[in-house]
Amino acid sequence: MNELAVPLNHLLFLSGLLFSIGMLGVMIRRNIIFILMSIEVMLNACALAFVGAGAHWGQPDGQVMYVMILSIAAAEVAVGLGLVLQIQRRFKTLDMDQANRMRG
Amino acid sequence: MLETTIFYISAAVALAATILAMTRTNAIHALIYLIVSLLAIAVIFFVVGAPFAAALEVVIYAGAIMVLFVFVIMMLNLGEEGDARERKWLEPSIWIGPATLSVVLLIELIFLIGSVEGQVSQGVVSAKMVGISLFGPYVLAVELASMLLLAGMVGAFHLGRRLLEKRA
Amino acid sequence: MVLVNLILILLLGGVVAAVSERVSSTTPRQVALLVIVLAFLYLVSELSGLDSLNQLQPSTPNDPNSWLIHFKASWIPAFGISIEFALDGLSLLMVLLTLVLGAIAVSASWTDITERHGFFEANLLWTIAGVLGVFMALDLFLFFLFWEVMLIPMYFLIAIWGHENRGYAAMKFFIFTQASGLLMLVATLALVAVYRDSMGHYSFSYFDLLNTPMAKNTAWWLMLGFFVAFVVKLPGFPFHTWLPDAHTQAPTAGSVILAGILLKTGAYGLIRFTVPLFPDAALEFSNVALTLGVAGIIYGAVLAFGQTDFKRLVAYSSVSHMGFILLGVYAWNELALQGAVMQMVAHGFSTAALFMIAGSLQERLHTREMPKMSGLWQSMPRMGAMAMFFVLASLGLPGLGNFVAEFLVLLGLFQVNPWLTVLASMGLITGAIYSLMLMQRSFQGEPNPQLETKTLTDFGSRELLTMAVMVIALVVLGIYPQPVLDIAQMTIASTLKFGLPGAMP
Amino acid sequence: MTDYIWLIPILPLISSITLMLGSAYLGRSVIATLGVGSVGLAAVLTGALAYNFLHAPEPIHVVYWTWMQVGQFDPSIAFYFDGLTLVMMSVITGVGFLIHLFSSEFMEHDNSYARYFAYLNMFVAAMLILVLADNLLLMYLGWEGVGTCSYLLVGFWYQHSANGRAARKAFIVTRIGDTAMAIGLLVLFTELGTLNIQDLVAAAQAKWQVGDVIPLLICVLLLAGAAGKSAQLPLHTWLPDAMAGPTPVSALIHAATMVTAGVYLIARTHGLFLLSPDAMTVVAVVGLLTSLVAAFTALAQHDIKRILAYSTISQIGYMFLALGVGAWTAGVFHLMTHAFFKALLFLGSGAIIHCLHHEHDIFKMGGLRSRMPVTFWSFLIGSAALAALPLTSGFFSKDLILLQAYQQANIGPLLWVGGLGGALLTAIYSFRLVFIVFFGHANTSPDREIGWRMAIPLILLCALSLIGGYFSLPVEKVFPIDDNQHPDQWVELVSISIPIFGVFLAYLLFLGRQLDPGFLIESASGRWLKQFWYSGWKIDRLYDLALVNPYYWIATIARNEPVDKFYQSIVITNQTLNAALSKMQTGRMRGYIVSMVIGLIGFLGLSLFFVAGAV
Repeated sequence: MNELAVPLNHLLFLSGLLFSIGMLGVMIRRNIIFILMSIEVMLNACALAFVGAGAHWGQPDGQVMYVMILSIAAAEVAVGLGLVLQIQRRFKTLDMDQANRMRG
Repeated sequence: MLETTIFYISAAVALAATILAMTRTNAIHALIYLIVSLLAIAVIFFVVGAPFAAALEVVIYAGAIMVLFVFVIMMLNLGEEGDARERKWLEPSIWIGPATLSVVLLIELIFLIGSVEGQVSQGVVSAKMVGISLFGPYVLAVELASMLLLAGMVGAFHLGRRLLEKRA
Repeated sequence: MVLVNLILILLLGGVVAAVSERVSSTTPRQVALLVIVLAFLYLVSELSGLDSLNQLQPSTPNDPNSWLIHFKASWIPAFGISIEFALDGLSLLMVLLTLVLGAIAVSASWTDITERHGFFEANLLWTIAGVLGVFMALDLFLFFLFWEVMLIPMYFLIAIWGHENRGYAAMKFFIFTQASGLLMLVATLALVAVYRDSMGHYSFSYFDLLNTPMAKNTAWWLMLGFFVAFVVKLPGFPFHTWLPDAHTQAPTAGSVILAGILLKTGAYGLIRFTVPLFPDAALEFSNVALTLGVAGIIYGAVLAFGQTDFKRLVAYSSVSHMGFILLGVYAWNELALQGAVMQMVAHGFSTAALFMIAGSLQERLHTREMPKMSGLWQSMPRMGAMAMFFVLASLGLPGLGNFVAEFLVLLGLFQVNPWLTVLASMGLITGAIYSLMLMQRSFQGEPNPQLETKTLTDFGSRELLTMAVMVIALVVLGIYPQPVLDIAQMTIASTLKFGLPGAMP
Repeated sequence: MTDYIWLIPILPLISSITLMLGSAYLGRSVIATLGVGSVGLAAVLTGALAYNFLHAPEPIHVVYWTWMQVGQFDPSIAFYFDGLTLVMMSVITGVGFLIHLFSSEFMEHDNSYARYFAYLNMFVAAMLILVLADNLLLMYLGWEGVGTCSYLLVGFWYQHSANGRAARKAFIVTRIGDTAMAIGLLVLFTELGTLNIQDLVAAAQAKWQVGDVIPLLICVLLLAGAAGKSAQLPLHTWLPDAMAGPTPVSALIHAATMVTAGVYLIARTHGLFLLSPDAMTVVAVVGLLTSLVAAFTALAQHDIKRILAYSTISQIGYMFLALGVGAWTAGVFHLMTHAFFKALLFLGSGAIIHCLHHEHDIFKMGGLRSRMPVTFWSFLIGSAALAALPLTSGFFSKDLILLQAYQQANIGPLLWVGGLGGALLTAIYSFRLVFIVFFGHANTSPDREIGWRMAIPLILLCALSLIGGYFSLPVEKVFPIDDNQHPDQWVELVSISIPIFGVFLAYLLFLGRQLDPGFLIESASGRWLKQFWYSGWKIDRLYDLALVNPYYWIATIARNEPVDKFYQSIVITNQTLNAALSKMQTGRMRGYIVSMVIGLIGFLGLSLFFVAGAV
């Protein structure tokens, strides 16, 4: 596979694109489930950048970071989905614009 | 060369699947596209010489985490009216502003990334190397990750349990 | 070790009092009284063993061995912080006053606390422990520690058991004293840094820091830091505004402790630290301080006259009386300092008694508003007579302690600044005006028909006994103050020489 | 021999404390016995002391303990006893005893019998300490002590707020004088290093020349104290109001003893005043003006006690006049005779008030001559002495004052003429009182005649008022001897005849009605003048406008703590900022995310900018 000829910046472009799309999703969606999904996309984009950079140097550190991101994503999803259930129960909606009890 | 081609194809699939996932009104459909996107990225991982990461991507991301989403969506039982509502929420007037911001950010990113030189691959980084690294210099990070997972577990349990008790 | 034990007795006593509520709701107050009496007896028995007390040698500030008791143990040697307690004449007087008024405070709230008895008495004891620490600690770090220790239980006393507007009052009290305490902390640290620069090692010990050489400008700013901290506590005009609220809202015991003892820590700090540590800067500053003192006397008196709330009136009278202390300290001669110390003791008793009367009235009438009182002498002659006595004491009737204090202050001040003395002596007139008004509005005048006079109970024997202690104390201070003067002289004679070298007679 | 001197003030003090503590447990007869007996015993002891002293007239100085000792400042609790002290003590314990006896009947039906005697005994004790003190600080103790007792007794019937107001006024107005006196003490100690009266006078005479400024300052300050206590201009306004107290209190405190404390103070420190002739002139002028102003005011009053109060002010004015012209002995002599006859008059008025259901207005009395003979005769004798009719005690003392005033170096004749005017007015108003109250037709009828406990003091005081003028005071060693020649015969003659003329005038005006001043009184200016005099020359009004109201006003506007406004402004600033910033917390998650993204773009932009800059 040594002949793989992908410039690193292409991979990073992909990662940036995915990140932007995920971020756009977080911004435009009101449903918390979609927001969570968008966050997954963003995390994944970051992970891609890490792995790509790690591959570039031929070092395992990028994948180590990937494992870390993975565990963060897992923990976040576990808690986040728990919260989704609570929000649905409390507010009878998943619309985050309605769940604004923290306003000052 | 083959790998290069596979990379670009997978990248296109990942992008397309992600965009579709982000724009669906039905949560399950969105989720399926998201899984596709994740699988495409797994392929990229494999191509760039990170088979361990690719395996994890498939097993944990696409396998475990997305299944969690599926369960929750099933529990919420959103139904048809949810679809309609989502559609209403996706008016252009709503997404134009954020989209502009995203584009600006993307342009900035591209500017920053554009200066990066070099190729991706220097060869396969095997699971063994990752393991040595994880339990060598990064052992503290592993501990931290384990704490984080524990906290996530406790939190999820706490939130879920209260829900169940109240229901009962 | 005696002094450490003394503080430990009170701290542990507080814990015991808190726990003892499990026995019954009346146990904590008995425990508290017992603990204070025990501490008092312990101190007295230890003191009676000291030869130096009988000779009353002046203690020199730079020689700890000349003090009555000195204790020093290493704590954080890297920064020169140690556990250093010492007792000289001034501290001894203040410690005794604290313990006596502590017992009085317990007695004053014997019945008016209805909930969380144990925690209440514990806070009371911890406050007292903190105050004792302040009066005895001679390591500036330790001093600051105790400064905070006395603050927090007091905050709880006001915030938990206070009256209708307690949250506001407690917060105000806390912010004022905390902010000023931080100034002091900064000044202390800077002082130690200056000391390190010239001596090469850290020390927080009072005895070391006394001789720190420093630039004039530095001394000025550091002095100001200490001054503000202590004047806020005193409280001197214009930093007094926390006092009326805190006093008014505090439970009776809280007011007694606050007025009787906590205010004195400010005066003590001025005498012990501000002037001796920065003699030149203090001298330069003395005209400002004296003016503030006079302003406080008159301002407090005028505002006291304008109040309708019994406790608020007494609180403003404290502001007025504390002005005399400020004058006494900054006149900085033997007469005036003796007067200031005397005022600390006498004011402790007279105001504590008035607050206790205010508390008793509130307990019986459920109001502190004087327009709702009037003519209470009719139904409560004993309380009226006591109120009359302490009102007369507070307006400076000769033969009672406050007069000795005020006259000595004026006499000392006259030698320094005659015109300010004339202004300050206006306080004698304005003091009479508000004091008599207090008496008129509450106890004299036509009995208020709206108060069901029959249900009002006069002072019982517990209250009378408490009052009697203070009456006797004030009378003795008034006609034979010499023992107190002699004990205070131990400190004053030496501090005087130390303070302003050759600056004043 | 004189070991028991401390007993004299202590006895009433002990009795007072006993009465305070035991008020709830003691019977009325016990209370009366204690209250009256302790003062009686003190009087007996004073008599014994007097006996000793007259045989061996040496001053006695007893030091009990050092009150406080701070550096140079070491006033003692110590008594100094000489002829002047003896005169004062005799008046205090003697007249005091009679008034106590009178009170025991007068106050018999009062609920607070014990409290009354406790205060009254306390007063006697404080007054004795005042006159016995060997230093000015101890004197100041007594000085404030009597002021306090006066406050307590004027406000004795505390249920009426008017009494409370009068009591407060008395205390605060005298306190103004007291404060001046306290400042005087500060000056004295700072200058001379002692407050012991004898040492102080000696030191002053050694240090200063006659006419120096500092003695003048000191004397003026002491005079201010004396004027406050003795109700002299401009601090006299409290005394008429102080009549709100029980009448025996007025007799004891506001006629016989406390108000003469100022006279005592000046007489006691006459060594200082001699150093400052200007101060003495001020004393004389203050005294004369006071006596005239008060006499005019007395002429227009209706209330029997207010008439007597103004007459007291006026008579003390005479004493000040005497002191001011250096007639020390005459001043003290008048103090003593005045104590006799004014106590008599007050007790007499007390008897009237007692028997007439607390009636104070003289125009509602009348014709009491036959119904209350004892009272009538005592009032007549008292008035005669007050008017200084020949052979009464008042005659001797007042005559002495007028003659010596005439001889004053600078403005002597002027003082004399003023004094004569005062004497004329005194005769008129005192007999106006007698004629209106005891003659004419009866408007009310007394419901009882007085009992023996009220009669005996009246009779004894009658006797003293008559023969008091023949006493010779044992004060020749205290005061410098006057070596004035006797003035011309005509001066004496005029001085004697003026009071007689005054009584005659009063007869014509108020009894015989041969002279009808109606047209004068009814004219506009006459009415205004009457109102002006009646209100005490509007001095109260003046003080209200100049001092009292502004003080109230300031206290009212300052009530809500102006200084705190500053701290409040800090609080308000914080709260406003808090409100403004918390508005940004909309609770909308997407909003937060958008703002985060904007921040991100900003930061990336910044880093881009710097990267570009670096390149």
